[in-house]
Amino acid sequence: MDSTGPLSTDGLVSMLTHEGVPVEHETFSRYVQNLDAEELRQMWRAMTVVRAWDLEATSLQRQGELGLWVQSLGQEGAQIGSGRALRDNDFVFPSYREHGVAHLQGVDLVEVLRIFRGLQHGAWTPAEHNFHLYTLVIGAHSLHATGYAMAKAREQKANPEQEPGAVVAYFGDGATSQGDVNESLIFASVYNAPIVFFCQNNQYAISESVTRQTKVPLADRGRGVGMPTIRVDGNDVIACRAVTEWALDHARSGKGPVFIEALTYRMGAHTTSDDPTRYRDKEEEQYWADRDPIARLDTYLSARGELSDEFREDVAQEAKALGERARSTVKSWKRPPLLDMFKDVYALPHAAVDAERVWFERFQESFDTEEAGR
Amino acid sequence: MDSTGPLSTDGLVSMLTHEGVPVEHETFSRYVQNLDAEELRQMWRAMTVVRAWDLEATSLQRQGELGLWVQSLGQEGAQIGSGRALRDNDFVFPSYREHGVAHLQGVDLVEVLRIFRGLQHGAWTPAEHNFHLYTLVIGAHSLHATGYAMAKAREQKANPEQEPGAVVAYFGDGATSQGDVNESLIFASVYNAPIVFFCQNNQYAISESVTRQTKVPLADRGRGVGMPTIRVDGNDVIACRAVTEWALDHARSGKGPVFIEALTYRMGAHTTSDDPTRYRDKEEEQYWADRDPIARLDTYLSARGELSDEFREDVAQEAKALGERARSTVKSWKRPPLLDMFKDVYALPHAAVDAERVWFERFQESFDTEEAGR
Amino acid sequence: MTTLTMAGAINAGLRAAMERDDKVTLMGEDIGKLGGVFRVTDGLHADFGDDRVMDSPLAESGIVGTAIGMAMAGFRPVIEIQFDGFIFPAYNQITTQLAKMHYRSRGDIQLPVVIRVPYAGGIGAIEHHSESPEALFAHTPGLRIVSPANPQDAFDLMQQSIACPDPVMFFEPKARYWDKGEVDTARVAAQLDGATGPANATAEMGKARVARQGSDVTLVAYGPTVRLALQAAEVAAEDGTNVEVIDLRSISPMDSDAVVKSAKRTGRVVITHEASTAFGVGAELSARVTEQAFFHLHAPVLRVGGFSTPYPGATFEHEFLPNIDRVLDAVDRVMKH
Amino acid sequence: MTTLTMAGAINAGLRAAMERDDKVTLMGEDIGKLGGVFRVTDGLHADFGDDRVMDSPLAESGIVGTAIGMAMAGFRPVIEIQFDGFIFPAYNQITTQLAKMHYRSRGDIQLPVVIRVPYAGGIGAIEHHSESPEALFAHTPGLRIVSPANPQDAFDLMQQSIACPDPVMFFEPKARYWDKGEVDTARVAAQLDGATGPANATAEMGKARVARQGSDVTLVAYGPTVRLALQAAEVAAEDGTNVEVIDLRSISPMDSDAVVKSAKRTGRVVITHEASTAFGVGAELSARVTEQAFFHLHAPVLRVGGFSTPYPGATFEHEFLPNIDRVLDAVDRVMKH
Ligand SMILES: Cc1ncc(C[n+]2csc(CCOP(=O)(O)OP(=O)(O)O)c2C)c(N)n1
Ligand SMILES: Cc1ncc(C[n+]2csc(CCOP(=O)(O)OP(=O)(O)O)c2C)c(N)n1
Ligand SMILES: [Mg+2]
Ligand SMILES: [Mg+2]
Repeated sequence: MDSTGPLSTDGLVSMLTHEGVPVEHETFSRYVQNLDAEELRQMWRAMTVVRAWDLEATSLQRQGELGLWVQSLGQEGAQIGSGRALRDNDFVFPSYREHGVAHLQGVDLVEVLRIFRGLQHGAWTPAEHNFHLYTLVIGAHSLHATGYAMAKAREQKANPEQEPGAVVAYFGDGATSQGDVNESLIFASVYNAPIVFFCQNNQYAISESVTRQTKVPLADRGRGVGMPTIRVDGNDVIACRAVTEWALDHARSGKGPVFIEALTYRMGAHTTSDDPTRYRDKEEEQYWADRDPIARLDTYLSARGELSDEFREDVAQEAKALGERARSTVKSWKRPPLLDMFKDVYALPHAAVDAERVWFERFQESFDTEEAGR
Repeated sequence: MDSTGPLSTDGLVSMLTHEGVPVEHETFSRYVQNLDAEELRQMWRAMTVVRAWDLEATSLQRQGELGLWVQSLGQEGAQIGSGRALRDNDFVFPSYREHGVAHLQGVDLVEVLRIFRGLQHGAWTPAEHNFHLYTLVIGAHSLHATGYAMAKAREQKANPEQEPGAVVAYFGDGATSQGDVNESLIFASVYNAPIVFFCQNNQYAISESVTRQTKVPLADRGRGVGMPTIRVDGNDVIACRAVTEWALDHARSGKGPVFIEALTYRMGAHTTSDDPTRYRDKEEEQYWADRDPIARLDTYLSARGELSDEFREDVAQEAKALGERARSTVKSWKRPPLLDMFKDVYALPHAAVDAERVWFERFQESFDTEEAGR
Repeated sequence: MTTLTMAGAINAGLRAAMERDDKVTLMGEDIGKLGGVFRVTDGLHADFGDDRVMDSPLAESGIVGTAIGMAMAGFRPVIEIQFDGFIFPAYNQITTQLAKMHYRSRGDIQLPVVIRVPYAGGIGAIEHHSESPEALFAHTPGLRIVSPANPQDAFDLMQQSIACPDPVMFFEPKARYWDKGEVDTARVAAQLDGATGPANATAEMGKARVARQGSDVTLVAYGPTVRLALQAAEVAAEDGTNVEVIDLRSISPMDSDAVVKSAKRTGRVVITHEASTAFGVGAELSARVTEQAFFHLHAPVLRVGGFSTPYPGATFEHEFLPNIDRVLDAVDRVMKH
Repeated sequence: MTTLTMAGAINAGLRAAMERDDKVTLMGEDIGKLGGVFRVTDGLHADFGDDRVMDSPLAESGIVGTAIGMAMAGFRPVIEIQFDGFIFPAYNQITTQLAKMHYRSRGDIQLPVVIRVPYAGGIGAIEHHSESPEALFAHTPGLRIVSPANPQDAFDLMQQSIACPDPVMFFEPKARYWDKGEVDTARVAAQLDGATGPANATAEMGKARVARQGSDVTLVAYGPTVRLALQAAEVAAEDGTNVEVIDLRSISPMDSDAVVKSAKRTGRVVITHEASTAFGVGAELSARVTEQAFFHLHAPVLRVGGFSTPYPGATFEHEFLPNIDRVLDAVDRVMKH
């Protein structure tokens, strides 16, 4: 690979080679030196469950139970690594592919399917999980995250005794081209907001290679506004955890924003509507399959005898149960009452919506009456 | 001054100290080594005429002949230095303050006043001067410039025998925060467009100090997308010329875009509607008055006996004549026919505009008829 | 009662809201030391400091986007867009995020963001500084849109908008900034006290106002054209035509009931706004009035607005904008039936 | 005559224009190797290469903004916005630059840019993928806006739009992409030959089409609702109501003359579009028809559109969108008078 381009591995923080061999990192190793085997197993568990989940949801889509599914396949290292660095006072703004982080934040993944079954646009209460809704307009949420972080800084200034928190904004390689993402870096930097920009460079924006968004590593975008930047091997869950711990510490302690680029790979299609055979080849897919984030932690833990069959079985059961619950639950969802369509456009009454709801209600009734009259 | 912030003088390319003493620059001096005294005098002339012009237009505004004037006062070094580096095949996209560059490109500055007298929005034919119209929506033109450069690259690929040209996009420090400017850097870099981004950091966006746009030198924005960046003393006309020559060469020869930040100072108000006493102090203004771009070239040339009284007089006459022509011309402009309002909304007929024009014509005639009938 | 200009009334309304609730935070370009290019925020930075009155980077999408984030975290941002013509970089944030978040979150997330926009023409400005983009927002459910026409409404609507849990676009007719009027500064404060204050305020915000009573023609205006409508009514009165002037005050919701009620009495309706007539607010009002009062109308609803051209050079603005001649012409035309 | 889907017809129209003029250049997200998410540009990258079919960075403002620059330099960019809901980041470039450049430059600068937008609903998609934002552009002078309803119009309008010297927004009803129809591929080519080709093409682009003749009610539709209108007309015919269906084809200019002419015959008008009724295209048409045919109307003009809510979850879309029941209800209501 080119040593200066967006896929360069120069300066990539790595702590576990793709063969599962641990490596020390001068700056960041100390952020993970206290992780015991149990914690590593929990990361393995989360990655494994989320992957199984992803395949389950994909097959639900194939069976026609979902209109669409967006896979996180292959990005479990970046998501679980960064997600496990979060603390109670942190708040996450995901894009739409962060099922791994959602899971860690306690969002019920089954509920997420309501979105993809076309029942509603949001499917959890952000404040309950410190996890904002998925945002489909690329990059738009990066500004919300920045504003939220600006507010957090003000809150903390007003209540210095409070445990500080930070914000993490997730977005993809494609998103870095949007004006909004660039503006969010600028605002965050100028207002010294406690935010970590976590860019999962999965090398594709649908069909477009990351080379359509940049000629240099995406982490340089952070340099353009003078914020610390880190490039990390996104398929190395331990390294992702370490750099995110560092970045969150940095942000929480009032030192301002950090930009992290996690170099990973979208192992699946963009969504279930996509056909990657049109734009990439098997060799490339194989190259990255050999760098699977779960496999390498598996190798590492297995080599140390830390993944018992019992534990594996337990995790497999958890995944299976989740899948079964998904299948039965999804099919049980009824279409909500039609009048729900008019709910929550505004927090308080609005004449136009109200008038239309009333009209619609009568209109629907007229059919019932007609039918009754027959 | 802070050595890392946006006003740091670290790495600022300079060839003439503010006392008018020449300094060598390792990389860039050779781009101006062939400038003879005559050429330097021409730069002095242009700066001097444009400054006089600016004061004249300001006073026309004060007298009520113009609705508004936007001064270029203090930025003559950056504008004339960069502008004199342009060749016939280059094309400029200005913001709204580049009267100096307009003058060099052969735009009649008197005509420019039509805009500020409220007669029309554009006042010259861009293709005649390789100088696009002023764009008032901050940053929007940076994308036009990039697209124009992309087109130029294609043309040159198709006609390799043609003399290559490049594009220069001018914008201010404030503009660097706009999504559009950031997207233009990205597009230019990804498509390797022959364009030079020339940012005049005049330290203010209306009342806001540049520290509201960035914590680091603005030139770093270029680094964020991996393009060569240069910071230059914007009040040093020779250095501005040198770096722009270099950058245009770079762009014209197919090596891609360059970002130049010229550190200068807006010596006047933002516009004639502005009141800088609300947000900055006399000391600061004095500090920069001592670094006046014209004075330093004047000192340099005078010390070498290159500015004769006769030449000065000649330039003064040119400026005076321009001012006089402005005064008499502006007052002679008649309000255009009212129907002009409906012209050029579309290149070809459009039913809505046509119907309204016809209605309006009849409506106006009805008054004439009424009056005639009295 | 005190006498205030409209700019002064907005300033006072902002100040009152900031004193009432320390989550009210202003953000925008040049609103700090400069007090905004129209001085509407004059003195607020000095009194409330950097954290409450924030000069922002020059990026409208950034302003709206970060205001959304701040609102999610419990703040009540009031942001200024410097001029009408510069709101478009923020259009995506307003249309896809601000307007839809409450719906998307099924009521979990309220975004009490107020977007102040000095708008409309008549001040002899250069391009982009005289536009009336309100219709470009009115089609998007989830936003409320108001536009005051006098200092009292400016003062009241500002505080009501800030108290409202929904996003509000607050269009300020810049040519009227210096118009003076008597302002009762106590009434809204009383309204906002108590648990149902915001609900009452929001309901009131959506109501039109009869600015002048009349029986022959209903002349509807809002923001900058209300003064024009009142002037036209005076002139028409001299010719014996009794014009009722309705100031809409709110564009979303639009109080078409008030107009329909009046139309049923007068049988004739004229609407005037500065925005281009075609696809403007008047189109919707015309359609609704016709739907609901068709059999009471003596004449078709007429519209008097800007032409279907970009806002022209200032030298043309008197003729481009609805002016008294054009309004009276429309009044004459409906009176013919 | 050949049989094509609408997507295929647009593809063929693009190809024909690219063959005709090598300045025609496509740009957008995923339009290259992938052929666009709807495969509308399928095969064009393979045949015309990287320089004519350009995958762009993921930034809509950048796409429109650089297309403007390319057009200034003599190119004819045809750009794709991936979905309706993602056009808003480009709103500033479209509204303040693309639409106004010709006026600003007093005719010196033509911007023959075509913006293709797959739009409207009915495909069971997630948020932002089913919207109808056309009214948000129709209020801005300087843009032309068309929307084909069948393969023939798609093929013709595409080439006419590219030949037109003004910017054109080309709204493609995505739910109709797979509808098939007969297409005459020769007529437009002949029209475009000769010096006045673009002028003729532009004039034709702005014209409505009578999709079905009738005498009782004028039912107006465009893009995705034309098929619905025709279906409703069939059902109404069974009840003895003779519905004339007009396919507007163009929204700017809007051929209201054609509608007024029909309305003067039928005395009854119903308009249907997917966009929210309030402040939509139907409002303008209703207002114009009423202004111009008031004394011929037996009933008020009625509108059947989306509701004043954000586009809801797909499970609701059949009821959110105008459907045959709602259209027939409106037809019944106007027939009561
Ligand atoms: C503003 C906007 N434009 C276009 C789209 C359509 N779209 C959806 S996902 C996507 C690619 C995103 O790529 P990236 O940011 O790398 O994220 P990834 O999907 O790879 O996680 C595009 C173009 C969109 N959702 N929003
Ligand atoms: C999109 C947009 N927002 C706001 C404005 C109002 N405005 C005009 S000039 C200006 C400041 C520009 O600062 P800078 O880019 O530094 O250029 P300078 O005026 O200093 O040359 C602002 C905010 C505008 N013209 N366009
Ligand atoms: Mg990606
Ligand atoms: Mg500046």
